[in-house]
Amino acid sequence: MTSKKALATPFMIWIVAGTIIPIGAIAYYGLTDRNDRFTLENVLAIGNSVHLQALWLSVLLALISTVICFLIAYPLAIIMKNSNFGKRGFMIFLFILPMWMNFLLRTMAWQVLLEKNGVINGMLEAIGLPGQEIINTLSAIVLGMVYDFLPFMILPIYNVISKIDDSIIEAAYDLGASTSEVITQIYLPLSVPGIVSGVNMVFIPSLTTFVISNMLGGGKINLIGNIIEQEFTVSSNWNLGSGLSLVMMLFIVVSMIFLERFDKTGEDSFI
Amino acid sequence: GNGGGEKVYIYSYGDYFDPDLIGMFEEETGITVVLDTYDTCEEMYPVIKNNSASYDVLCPSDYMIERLIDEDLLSEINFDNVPNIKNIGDKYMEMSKEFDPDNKYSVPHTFGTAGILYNTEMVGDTVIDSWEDLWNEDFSGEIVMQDSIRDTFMVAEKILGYSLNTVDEDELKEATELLKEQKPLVYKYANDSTRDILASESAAMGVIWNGEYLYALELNDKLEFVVPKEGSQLFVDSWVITKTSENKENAEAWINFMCREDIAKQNFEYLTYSCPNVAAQALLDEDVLNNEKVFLTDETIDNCEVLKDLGPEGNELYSKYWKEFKAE
Amino acid sequence: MKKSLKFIYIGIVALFLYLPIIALVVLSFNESKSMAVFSGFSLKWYEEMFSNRMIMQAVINTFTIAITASITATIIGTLAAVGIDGMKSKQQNLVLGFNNIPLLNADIVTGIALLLTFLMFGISLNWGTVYLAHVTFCIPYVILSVRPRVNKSTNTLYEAALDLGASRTYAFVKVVLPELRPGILAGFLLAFTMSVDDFVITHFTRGAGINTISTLIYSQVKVGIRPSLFALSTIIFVMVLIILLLVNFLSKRGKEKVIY
Amino acid sequence: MKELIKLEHITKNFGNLRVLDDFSLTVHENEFITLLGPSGCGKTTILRILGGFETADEGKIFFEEKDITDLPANKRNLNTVFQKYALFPHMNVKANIAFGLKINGKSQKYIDDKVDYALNLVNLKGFENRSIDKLSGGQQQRIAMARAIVNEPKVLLLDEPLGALDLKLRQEMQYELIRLKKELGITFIYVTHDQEEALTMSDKVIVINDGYIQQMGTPEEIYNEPENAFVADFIGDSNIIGGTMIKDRLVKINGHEFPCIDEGFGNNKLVDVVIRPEDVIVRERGAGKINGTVLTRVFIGVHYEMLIKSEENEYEWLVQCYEKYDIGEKVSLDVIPSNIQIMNKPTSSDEEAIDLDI
Amino acid sequence: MKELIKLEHITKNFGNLRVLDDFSLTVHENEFITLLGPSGCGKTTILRILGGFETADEGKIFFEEKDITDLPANKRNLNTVFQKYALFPHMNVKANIAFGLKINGKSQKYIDDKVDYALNLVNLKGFENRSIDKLSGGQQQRIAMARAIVNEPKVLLLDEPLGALDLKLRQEMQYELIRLKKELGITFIYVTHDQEEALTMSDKVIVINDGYIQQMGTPEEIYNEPENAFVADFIGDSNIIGGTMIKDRLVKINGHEFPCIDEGFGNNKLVDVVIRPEDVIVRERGAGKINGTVLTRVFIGVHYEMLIKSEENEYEWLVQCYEKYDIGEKVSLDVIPSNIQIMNKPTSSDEEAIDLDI
Ligand SMILES: Nc1ncnc2c1ncn2[C@@H]1O[C@H](COP(=O)(O)OP(=O)(O)OP(=O)(O)O)[C@@H](O)[C@H]1O
Ligand SMILES: Nc1ncnc2c1ncn2[C@@H]1O[C@H](COP(=O)(O)OP(=O)(O)OP(=O)(O)O)[C@@H](O)[C@H]1O
Ligand SMILES: [Mg+2]
Ligand SMILES: [Mg+2]
Repeated sequence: MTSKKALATPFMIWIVAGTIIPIGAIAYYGLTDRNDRFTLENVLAIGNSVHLQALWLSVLLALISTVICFLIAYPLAIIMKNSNFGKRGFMIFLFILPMWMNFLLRTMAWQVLLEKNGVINGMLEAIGLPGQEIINTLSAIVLGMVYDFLPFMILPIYNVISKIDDSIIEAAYDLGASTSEVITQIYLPLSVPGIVSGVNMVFIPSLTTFVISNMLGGGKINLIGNIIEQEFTVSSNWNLGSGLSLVMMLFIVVSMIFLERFDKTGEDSFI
Repeated sequence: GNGGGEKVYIYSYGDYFDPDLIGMFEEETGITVVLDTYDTCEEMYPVIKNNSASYDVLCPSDYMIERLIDEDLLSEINFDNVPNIKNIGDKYMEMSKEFDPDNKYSVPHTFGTAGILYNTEMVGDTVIDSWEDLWNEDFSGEIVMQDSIRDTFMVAEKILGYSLNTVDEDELKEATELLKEQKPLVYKYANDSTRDILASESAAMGVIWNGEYLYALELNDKLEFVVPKEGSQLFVDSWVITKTSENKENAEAWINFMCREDIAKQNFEYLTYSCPNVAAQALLDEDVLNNEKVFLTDETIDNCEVLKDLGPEGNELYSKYWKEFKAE
Repeated sequence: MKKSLKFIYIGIVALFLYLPIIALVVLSFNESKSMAVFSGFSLKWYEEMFSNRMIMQAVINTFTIAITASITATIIGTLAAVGIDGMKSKQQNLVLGFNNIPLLNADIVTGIALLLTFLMFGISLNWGTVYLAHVTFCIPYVILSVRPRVNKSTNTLYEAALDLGASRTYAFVKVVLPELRPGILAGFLLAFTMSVDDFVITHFTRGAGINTISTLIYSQVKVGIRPSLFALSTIIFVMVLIILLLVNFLSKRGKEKVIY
Repeated sequence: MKELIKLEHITKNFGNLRVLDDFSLTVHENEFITLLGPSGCGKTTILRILGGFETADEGKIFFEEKDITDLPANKRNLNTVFQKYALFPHMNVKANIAFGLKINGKSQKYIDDKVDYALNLVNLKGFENRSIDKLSGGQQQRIAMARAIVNEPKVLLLDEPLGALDLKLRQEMQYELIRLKKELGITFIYVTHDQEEALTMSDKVIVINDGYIQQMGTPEEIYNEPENAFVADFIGDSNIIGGTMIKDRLVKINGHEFPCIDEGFGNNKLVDVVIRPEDVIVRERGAGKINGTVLTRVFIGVHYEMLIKSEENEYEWLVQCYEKYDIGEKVSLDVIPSNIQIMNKPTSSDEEAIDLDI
Repeated sequence: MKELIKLEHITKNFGNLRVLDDFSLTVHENEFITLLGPSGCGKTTILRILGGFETADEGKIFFEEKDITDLPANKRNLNTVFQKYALFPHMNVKANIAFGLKINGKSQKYIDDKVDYALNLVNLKGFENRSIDKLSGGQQQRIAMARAIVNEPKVLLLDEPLGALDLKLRQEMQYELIRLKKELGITFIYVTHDQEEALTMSDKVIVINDGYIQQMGTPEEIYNEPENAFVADFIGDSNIIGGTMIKDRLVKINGHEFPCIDEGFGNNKLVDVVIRPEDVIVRERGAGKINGTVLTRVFIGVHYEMLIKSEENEYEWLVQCYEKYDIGEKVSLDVIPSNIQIMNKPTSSDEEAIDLDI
């Protein structure tokens, strides 16, 4: 039916106006200098040691938080799958609800909680443990990333895991597999699409955040996101900012390739 | 009521005047106020430069005003519409000439200086009177610095005895090294929240505007403020009107309103930043007026320097070293 | 895993997620303006919140943008989900690839890209630009939610309606749409949530005086957030909680599951 | 009987795959026609072309002598009962049935009466307000029928309407369908790959393979006189054995001569011989022509089914009978002449398919 | 035969629903046992309790006289073939079959050999590297069998393994399963709701309804001598008629007296009489006891099935025979004594179910 395809027309227009042209705009700014002359300088600026360092740190922190999110989310998803049906809806609800408290505020709340004389240290001291100096360090940023993006790991993984037929799991037990063998040999390979999309949903925002590092890093830590943001707001060098953004898009291309490989339909993955 | 849809778009530092004033202004004039705020002038600049959003009135700091004037982004104020300009002290109009040579573009809103706010109990016997005290390793992890290019570099430049407005790359490099050296000791680079951090005793000392002092004292009476002996930055934040303003008369009405003595007084009481409105000063308590941490002595003022715009190359240079220092 | 162990695990994760929220709720009742000290119970921030026009305006902006943008996105996305189903698989992959871009793209890059586009075309930033930006990043969520429901059975139902004499439009509206409803609803809610929660893209595309709750909060982050914003968030949070509970309760009675 | 539908030289390709090749078929008024064939042979495609959901690449369709080749689905005076019912899940039973009537702008009174009538017809009175997901498979099936029937189509197309039901229910519904067909007096074009179903229900069976018509006739004709090995094999478990036609009415199988009733194959021609399992007579050793040994035996409800291995040439005969023989028992087999069906051996695979043009 | 499995007094509730009530069963070595019953009667639940996927609320399970009631699934020496195969979709055929062997730490050589052997057994040699989604239903079925078999379980549990296949394939797989069972010599516990399947394949059939055993016996016993109306009706289309036992070996049906072979019901007692459709003999009018008129007739492949309405009391007899009678034709019906099956009328619904404890 050809008329069916026509229904996508508004969307196609929107893709052009809202995705393709803006990417073109970024490419234009990124590949020109202040005087509109073509240059690769802004893109190559990623090689500048300051930028490289920020990028390296960003990648590192994003990796760490992605791994932590995965380690938290995976067992949770399995537990959620196996809990009985009534509770299942409740649990998704439980993990989505926090998204309704503004994320800037939630992140900021960690400032309050982690402050040297803050709530958590207060509680630790009350039970006789030494206070922790987390705030304004890399750990605080990782914590913020894990906190903000954890639901984006939980949901896609849960989504895929919940669709694994119970009888497949039972078949594995039936053939003598122990629980850990079931997890490594059945659950894990079968939930790869969910993991890939969860990893994407956590890694990319972590990699490019500037808000979390601003709020929990005490202004001491510059991630690549902060640098791009500062080029736009503080330094007013939009060309450089765009050039660096173009570099960031490379990561997105990579993750799209991953998605393409593991999640052909695009159906199973998100929410 | 917003009679006839009259509006004025204001873009200022966050929490920089008493919000009640908006209601009063609207009541009196029938002009609706639309307020937007920024953290640093650097954040405001591209918005105005690209005219990506159209504001009428801004309240930037000295050096930024200079830059805006240079780049022809401001329009001259019609002082016929701002009769209350008379309330602003001559001394302050004189100061303004540093960045607005003919007093044509700006009307001062606040002025002040940066200093060190510290917790008398936590610093103990140590005398705090120099910027170098912020490099004291005894207070490692208890020092709060500003998180704003020019204000942060200022501290290092003052210690090194350079001008705040230096564009000498070697001098800047030196300052950067100094700041990097201090970085491990710093608890946090913050702006106005320095006040809260000190009030909660999460840190022992921090760089802050003298205008915050009174308010900080309310939260924690162990706090003390000093303007270091090396001298400091003198800032003047003034109202200006954008070139592209579509509501220029409303903007002038707003400025005029803010210059009225009762309004300026009310605002001072809310904000506690020194006000250049002499008519308002006259209405204040003696204690406050004589508190030299609030209303600086001439001696202090003379020891301070006003920030100047550095031009595109200068800005780029600062930006470059700022990133380098942050990347450490 | 033992049952109790499971509960402890879920409990710890939940605590981690809710701790900051609890802190915010508590602080919204704090007498003092400073977040550092709890100096006594007070409702004054709730009063201030209601009387502060900037906050109210931000609330209005947030929700008008979220509602209009997510409705627009839902319409475009739903049509697209059906339309994509009618494409050949190569074309489908291409279109879905583009659909993924705003999803995968860093918010900051999306925001900047849109900002640059608006400026290049001389569009002054205002409410409308935020709206357009939000529609852009909402559409992919709608498509992702609706597409799995567009399958063979919807196609058969559509044909069954034609078979019974319905026109194409009638069949689409009366048969296909209701069939897609759960997906559409989920997509709408997801888009709505994302829109309300968005900061970065709004930050780059908003015009003079167009604050949403997020940008208002961000503008106060460095200055020190006034607790009236905590009060606001607490109220929104509690309202959403109640609405979701009600929806779930009602739909359970109607035997239709809305997870979220 | 009047001609109602005529498919003429229909050809249909999906990409490189030719699903229908020059397919022609005439359906008369009030017939119960069944299209029978293995999965993938193109049955659904024929129905979809008839229903207007697929366009033929070549060929024409006539309905009461009018060319309807290009008429869209919603304008054709025939209704389809889909394989998985395709009931509208968000409407209740009544709204489902009334759907077509509403679209045609019938009055509420008319709709109410018609729905009542249809529910009565399918024995589901009182189900008006049930929601679809509260119905069993068989009930859904009947509602799908009712929904199609109320529009008073001249022809009802049914695509494996019973495929998803279990055995017991399937049998019940078969009776139901035959009854409905009789009461309504309309034409049914029925698709199935279940040979038993086809034989039970139809006036005329059309056996299709690879988009060609293999044979067409009454159930008895198809069952008793399959025209080629494909039909014989597909229609039921058969013993298909190579044989030699000695002369008219005499065929040699397994080295034994059997009288039969077929003529005209020529003398000493190689042929295929079809003998149904239930037509093989098992006798005590010596009392029949072919000697064999019982290999397996299962009880399948009504009778026993056995494999009996011929001692002469190892051929394993499939045999059904009421008596119980033990495994290993030595028996003899016989067949009466009228139960021997002779077929030409196909000389090429192309010839195997007989393209009928009626 | 040695006792292999013993279920003793198993009770299982789901919430308020009692699915199994004091259920006991003994399975001997090398039996092919079929659990047969309508949907929802608890068949799967029994298998799941045996497999260790569900725990019984009460009762004990013994395996070779050891109590395995609390042994987890992965420690039991029995394997399940799941209704929808439950093959691991991310592994190829070989990896699926090798799964259990790998887990048990067998050597690669042993695994290779075993997989080869199993594939050979299920006639799928050369399929090692196929991915699961490239297999047809029947092939998947066989792989599921192979996967279970390689572990050399003492018992194989099969939960409607053929339910998803179509008729033709189902029949083929039935033969395949019987063959496998014979070659392997292990115990099969087989679940189905298809009576034909149960009769065809099993050594012993256990008819279950509502969690109770209704009857247990060889297929012939179950079919020919159903112990109650439920079994009679469930096992095949039957004529179940109220009658009166005049005295031993004489029953009155439709007002006519018939000699029969049952005794011990007492004199003039009301009973249920079961007569299979194929056991009703159709004669010319006058040649039999009951007069009737042919109502409907369908050809169902092997024979004709007719409804014949008794003229005395309107009862509609279901009759199968090879001869063709026309609709409306007046005939007479007869039955030979050994084909008349007498059953007690249930006095309460509770008594209808016979709880066997073997
Ligand atoms: N839309 C399509 N695109 C490509 N190939 C198709 C399409 N529809 C059907 N086919 C192919 O055409 C052939 C005939 O399909 P059809 O559905 O008519 O078979 P069928 O006889 O109805 O089989 P079944 O009994 O399995 O329903 C099959 O090989 C099928 O794969
Ligand atoms: N996990 C469960 N929770 C609640 N009820 C259940 C559960 N599993 C089964 N039941 C109920 O127990 C009864 C018996 O179920 P079971 O699956 O054993 O039936 P079955 O005989 O296998 O039926 P079928 O032939 O349909 O597979 C049914 O009424 C079913 O609804
Ligand atoms: Mg088909
Ligand atoms: Mg079952």
